[in-house]
Amino acid sequence: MYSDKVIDHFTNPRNVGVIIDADGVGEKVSASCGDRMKVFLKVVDGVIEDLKFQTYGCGAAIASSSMMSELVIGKTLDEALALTNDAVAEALDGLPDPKLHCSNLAADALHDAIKNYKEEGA
Amino acid sequence: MSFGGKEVKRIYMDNNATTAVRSEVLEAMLPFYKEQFGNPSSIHWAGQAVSGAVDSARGQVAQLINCQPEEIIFTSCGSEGNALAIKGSAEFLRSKGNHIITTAVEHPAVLNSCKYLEKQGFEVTVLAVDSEGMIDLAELEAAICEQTILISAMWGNNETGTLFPVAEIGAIARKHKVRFHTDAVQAVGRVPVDVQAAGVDMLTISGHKFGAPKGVGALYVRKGMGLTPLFHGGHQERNRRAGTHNVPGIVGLGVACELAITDLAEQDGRIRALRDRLEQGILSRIPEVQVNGHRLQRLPNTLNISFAYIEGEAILLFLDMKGVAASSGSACMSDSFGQSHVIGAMGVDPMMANSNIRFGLGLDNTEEDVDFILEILPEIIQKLRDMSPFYSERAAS
Amino acid sequence: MSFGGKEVKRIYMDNNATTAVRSEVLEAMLPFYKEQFGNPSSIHWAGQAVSGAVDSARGQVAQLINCQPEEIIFTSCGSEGNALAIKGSAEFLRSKGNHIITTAVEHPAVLNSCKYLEKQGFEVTVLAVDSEGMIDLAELEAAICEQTILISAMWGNNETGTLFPVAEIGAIARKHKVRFHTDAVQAVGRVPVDVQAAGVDMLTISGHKFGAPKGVGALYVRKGMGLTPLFHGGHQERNRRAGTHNVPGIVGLGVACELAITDLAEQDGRIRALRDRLEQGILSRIPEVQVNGHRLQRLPNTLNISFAYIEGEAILLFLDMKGVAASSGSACMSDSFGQSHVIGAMGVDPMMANSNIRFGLGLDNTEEDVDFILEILPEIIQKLRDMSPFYSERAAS
Ligand SMILES: Cc1ncc(COP(=O)(O)O)c(C=O)c1O
Ligand SMILES: Cc1ncc(COP(=O)(O)O)c(C=O)c1O
Ligand code: FES
Ligand code: FES
Repeated sequence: MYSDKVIDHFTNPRNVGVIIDADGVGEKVSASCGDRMKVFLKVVDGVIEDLKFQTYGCGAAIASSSMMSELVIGKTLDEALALTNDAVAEALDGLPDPKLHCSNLAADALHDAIKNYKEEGA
Repeated sequence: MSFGGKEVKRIYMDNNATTAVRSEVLEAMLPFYKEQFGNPSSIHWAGQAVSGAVDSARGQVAQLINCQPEEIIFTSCGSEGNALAIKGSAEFLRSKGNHIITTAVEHPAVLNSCKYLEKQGFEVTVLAVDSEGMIDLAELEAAICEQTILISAMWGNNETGTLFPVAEIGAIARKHKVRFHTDAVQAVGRVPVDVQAAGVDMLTISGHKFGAPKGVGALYVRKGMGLTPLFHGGHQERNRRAGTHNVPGIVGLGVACELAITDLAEQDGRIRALRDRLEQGILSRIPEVQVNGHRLQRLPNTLNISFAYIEGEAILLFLDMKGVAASSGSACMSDSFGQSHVIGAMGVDPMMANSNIRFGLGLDNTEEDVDFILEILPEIIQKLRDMSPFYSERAAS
Repeated sequence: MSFGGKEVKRIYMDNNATTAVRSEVLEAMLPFYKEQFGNPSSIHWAGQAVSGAVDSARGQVAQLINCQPEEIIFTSCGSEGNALAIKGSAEFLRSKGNHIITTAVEHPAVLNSCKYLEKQGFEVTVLAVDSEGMIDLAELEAAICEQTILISAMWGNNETGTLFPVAEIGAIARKHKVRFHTDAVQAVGRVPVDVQAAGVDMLTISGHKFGAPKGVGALYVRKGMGLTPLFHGGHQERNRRAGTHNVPGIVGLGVACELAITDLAEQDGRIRALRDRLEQGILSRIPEVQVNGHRLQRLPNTLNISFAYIEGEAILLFLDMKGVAASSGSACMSDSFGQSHVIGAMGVDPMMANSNIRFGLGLDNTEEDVDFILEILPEIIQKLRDMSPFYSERAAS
């Protein structure tokens, strides 16, 4: 059902955790399933230097969170804002149709964290 | 099976979703594919060689549930049985009334048949359940009106194992002269099922839930109860279900029913003990868990248990990687979003509702299997809790 | 088999009633009973191991009839497929119209589904057939009106083997934007079936008519065509047919479809030649016989033939005693009283109509089988004629 990549990221999720003094914190709750993700950002010179996440969700949600963290650490905020849920799903070698929505959780929580960072920074 | 090169032991604990076909069952079926392959409706040697086999199987099914052979209609699955019982009765009895009573925790095959009938102008009362998944008999009786033609209430719940008080429901139905159907797909082969003692008028059986193959089931219909068929055509099953008989499947169902008669003791004894060991073991090893369903009135093989702060599918995946097959309520992938309607109807706290895992034990399970799960589960739960925002927030608070 | 102590050779020539499961089919099915027994809807190893098998089988069925895999709905038999297609379409399209066109020679699964719909307020036009069992296309087109939502006309007739001009019917249906269902239960595996070339919107398949087991079938439904389901509940088959998949049966159906692709040449060649040898042999050896059905547009394996002055069941019994399994029209014992509706619709002289015998040849039949029948049949017929008052009266006159 799930690709090897999904299973890998689900079993050994990268960057799980909390950043106590995060520069930006974002959150998303899925309307369709109630699953929830929290993202913590450390930003230096407009670049995401560190990111941690917590996810309450299914296998696809956890793997998407992990993959998202790998995709954006070291990227600029603008690059991170351009990250779509499709890109996350693609990087995982795809998700089963009924699980596509789970990748939204990661992209949306990330974008929320960046928005909050920018608002607080401003 | 291997994950990352490591061989893992396979433990199947999803017997409420489906079971392996039993050796005795398969052996009995095999001659009916290539050698005795005739159509039992044919009058020649090829047909006559198998028509006796269909008759015997009918007798075996009838004996398990204590009815007459001619009260058994062979079907292709539990969903067909439920659709035939509910839609077939509703259509047949339409001139008598248009009201149907069912419960909030029925299988979708029942609930969606009722929803279909609502669109056809029937009225459906869906009885609520309490936190243990039990209906209120007074509420049931109060729901019966002049127009009531059918009560459909399951024998054993597929998600929680909760057993309805079928005999009491039967008595109420009889008192008010309302037809009573019960979906006994999970009960048959696991607990004693006697249609006379329970006062049941129609009862659904699905073979693959107790060692017969997929693709065969049966519907008991009390003598004299009319039914509009779903399949029209040939005269099979006394004009109530057209279609060439699935002879090997029917033979297999018969044998599974015969085996079930003697296996009931093992279900009530060894399987129940294993289930209780699993339940007690989890409760003693893992904090903040909750057993769903009725503690006493429950299928002996079923444990439905929730783990706070985490999500069920993730638990299942980790279990799967360790070779353990369990499920979260329904076997349906598409049902895995959001919360189970059964757990929802019981008013379970959403934090608990999304993490319910169903262990459905079977004849093949051993104490070792249970102990292996007890060994690996605490770590899995902790790993997922460590990832969950709810858990750290709770710990922090 | 022995009668009165004498061993007799068994010749099975009732392949239109049902067929033996082919060795390759059974072999492919066997792993799915005890080893790969999971529910394909389950997400764990036991489920995932089999969901691929269901997908492959869907592809194999689709390839045989030239459609997309997702256009295949797995069912339990031909009768279910016909009921789902006809009742499911009628209900779904009710707001568009209430008129259905079918033919007088359809299988009872079709005719009785239509009769059921008549009681629900639908209008049904039943097209007549000529003496060869053929419909008149002009009559079909003339029957179409504003209210027409469905044409159901079979591909190959189960009693006579007559093949309807499916592509022409499809063209008329398309021209008038009417949905076209065809019962291809007898055609699939015997003649090339291409739903695109034939312009068919829905097509019924039954596994046990061509080497797959009893208890499995398929319904092709063209993409975009809505259908009200018969079984409600789980999300199987894209919500069009609930119920746990009959995995071994589905796997077997897939393999039978794959084998059928290459077997069509044998059907058109060797089987047709055997059938023609049987037909010519009977015609040349026995006087006052009549072949029923279309001489050219006919299933290659089917011979329906009548013997004046005598009754069909008696012929069948004598054949049976010699080890030959054939039938008289329908496999249904209860249908054997009185005259077949197919033969009746063709206006066959009642003296001939009551004695029609159907030989349905199959892959296992040999020239020896045919010659054996040609050897014993004249004697059987003469013996019965010698008993018949009609024969002596005729001989006297
Ligand atoms: C033309 C035709 N349609 C439908 C059926 C019904 O198929 P089944 O017996 O698989 O339900 C048959 C077989 O009896 C048939 O010959
Ligand atoms: C209680 C109950 N009813 C009905 C069904 C449907 O049975 P089947 O899958 O054989 O159609 C199931 C199994 O999923 C069940 O557990
Ligand atoms: S099901 Fe909720 S995120 Fe996957
Ligand atoms: S006398 Fe037996 S069927 Fe007519």
